[in-house]
Amino acid sequence: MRLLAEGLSARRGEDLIFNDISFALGAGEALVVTGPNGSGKSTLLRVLAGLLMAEKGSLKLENGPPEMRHPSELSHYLGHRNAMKRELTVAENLSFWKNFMGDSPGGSGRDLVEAVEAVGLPGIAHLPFGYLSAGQQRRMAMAKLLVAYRPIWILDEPTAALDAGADKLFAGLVNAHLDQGGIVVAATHQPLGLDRIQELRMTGFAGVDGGLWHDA
Amino acid sequence: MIALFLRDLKLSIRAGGGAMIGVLFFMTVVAVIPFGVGPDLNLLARIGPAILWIGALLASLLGLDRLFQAEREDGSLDLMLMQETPLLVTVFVKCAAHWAATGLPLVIAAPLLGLFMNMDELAIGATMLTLLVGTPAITFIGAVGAAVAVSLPRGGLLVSILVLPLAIPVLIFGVSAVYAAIEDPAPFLPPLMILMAITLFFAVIGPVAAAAALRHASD
Amino acid sequence: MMSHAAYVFASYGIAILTVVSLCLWVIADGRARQRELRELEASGVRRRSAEVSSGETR
Amino acid sequence: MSENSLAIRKFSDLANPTRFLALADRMLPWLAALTALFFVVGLWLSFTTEGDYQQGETVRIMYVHVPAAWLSMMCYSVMALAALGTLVWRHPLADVSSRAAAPIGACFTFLALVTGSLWGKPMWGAWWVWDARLTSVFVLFLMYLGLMALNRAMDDPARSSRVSAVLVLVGFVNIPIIKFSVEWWNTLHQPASVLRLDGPTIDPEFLRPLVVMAIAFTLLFFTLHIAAMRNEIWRRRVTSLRRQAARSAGREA
Repeated sequence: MRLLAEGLSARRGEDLIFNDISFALGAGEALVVTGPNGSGKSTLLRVLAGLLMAEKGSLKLENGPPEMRHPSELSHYLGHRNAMKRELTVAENLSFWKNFMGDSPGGSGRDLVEAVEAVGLPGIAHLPFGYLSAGQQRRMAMAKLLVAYRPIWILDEPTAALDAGADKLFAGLVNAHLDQGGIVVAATHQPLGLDRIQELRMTGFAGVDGGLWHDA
Repeated sequence: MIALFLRDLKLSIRAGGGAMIGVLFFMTVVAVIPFGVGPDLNLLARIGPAILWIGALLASLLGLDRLFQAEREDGSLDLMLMQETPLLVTVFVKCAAHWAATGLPLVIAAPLLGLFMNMDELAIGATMLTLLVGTPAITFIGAVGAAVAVSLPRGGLLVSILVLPLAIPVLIFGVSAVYAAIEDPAPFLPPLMILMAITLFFAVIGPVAAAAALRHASD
Repeated sequence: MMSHAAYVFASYGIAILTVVSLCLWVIADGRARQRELRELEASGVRRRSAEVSSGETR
Repeated sequence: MSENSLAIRKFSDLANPTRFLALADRMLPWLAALTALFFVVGLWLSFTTEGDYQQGETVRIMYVHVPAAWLSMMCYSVMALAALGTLVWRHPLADVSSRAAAPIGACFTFLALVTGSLWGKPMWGAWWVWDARLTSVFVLFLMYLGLMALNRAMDDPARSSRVSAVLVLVGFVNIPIIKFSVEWWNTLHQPASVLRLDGPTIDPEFLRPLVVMAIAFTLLFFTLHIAAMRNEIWRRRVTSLRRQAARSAGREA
């Protein structure tokens, strides 16, 4: 399996956020996207997740399952928000996503109990999600990556609100995923401590192209 | 999909109590009318079906703006957009859950309020039947408005403004079916059939339009 | 004058039904809360008053 | 934050809830037994006494209707007192009491409304008329439901107790309106006949079952209220234990 991006560029509203980004990721490889605030890391990840249309360029998955329409169907996206309901218990949240997402071909999601243990918070899955602290909530959102199998993980600032111990635990999860032949794209300020990574440094730029309403 | 249905039902029953507030609003609106028009029982019996329908229409619009906004705020909407299951199926199931949590209680509460309006048994039965058939249409139309207004900070009022004009046909045929049932010469079935057709039509159009709006609102 | 017996029995029936279901709800609610308390205690969480704490500052 | 933790500390240090639980455990069986006894006697009396020459058999509905209506008002008064306790003395049990009473009050009000319209249909020929007494009781019913919805919507009791107490007190204006509506306005509903300054005006034949049933309903209310308060205390313990569990889970890991 290979994730190929060719000449991607994207706009938000009128502004061109980035231009002509290309990379190729094979199975078991990770891409770390770095760069200052506002350089378009999040936008790039949202384009990869199929949540934003790319202005130009293409995103392809080689050797993927034939009936797939967009790589996003084989991806997990962990954005700034955790996509969990405060009113429901952690277990209810996770089992909902497990059932709703299902497994991609080529793997199977882990059991709920296992996933909660893997993020280091066993025994509190019966609590409402809203009772947890910000760091615990983030870790439970990572458990969501484990309960439904997806070969591609797209992570936006995954370690925000996590302490050093949790950082390491998370790096372990990502490494295990890569060992199984997964692909990881992560935007982060912190070093994730991963081997086998490519780095994409986004610089951000101001107005190469002034947009539709100006003369180029 | 059943998981999504059950989750939405749970959410509406848990804290927040969206389901109960809808019924409460319905009861309050209907209870206020006699103060406005006076306690003339004959008059109330005559306008009862219309009052019930308008109350149900307003009550079912009440929680609609949160249908997608809550999902968007905590990021769940992003994940729903990414899945292999077509978005319009997701929207349809969400609408169904919303109707079961807010529309169905209205239908169940309607007979009680019918008694307050001094309506006879036939009128109450007809109102209940038309509400059962017609309120899903309001939910499906509302889903379009909710999807359009999903990224707006104060979308609640806007959803009502967008949706109310579209819901007028439902109101017309719902009320006229009830009056057809009460007053002898007019046939009951044609307006009911039209109401059913409207519901089915919006059950198809609503999710398609809402899904399209959600795709483009995601940013 | 037994013509209205149906109304009498209906009102007594509804009254009994309401009262009994209210009682059952209260009992069931109590049972559920006690079960939750037992589960929490089984999983090792203890009440603050029963906790011999040294690090509690609040 | 400091106020919040202070409230929690008071809650656990005063040990009032604990003492209340012990008391409730001892009282509830007796209260329940007494309630059952009064209900047996009350039901027996209400089916053996003679019917009214004017109202016929339907007078028996009164033996349920009047106590239920009386309780719907008493329950709200209890809630108003509790609300005062919350606002003035900040007593932690006051909010528990007010919260526990709302569903019970709603049930009794519902009962009063239903039995009332079951009486009204044969007597007045309509299930419902919009007269002052009936309307104000219906408003009371809506207020109970609204309070229940408010209590559910705010899951943090420390914050919501003050707010709902204010609402309860504002809503209390409805109680005198209900009580005196039959005198202030010319209504279809008959005026008070039991609780009057110049003594009851109804025949002792009807008064006996009515009083027994009223006592039975009042006892029932107190039994249910104490049990519901106990549930509410347990509910809050579960909540605080869960929050504690969530806090300690991170520290151990």
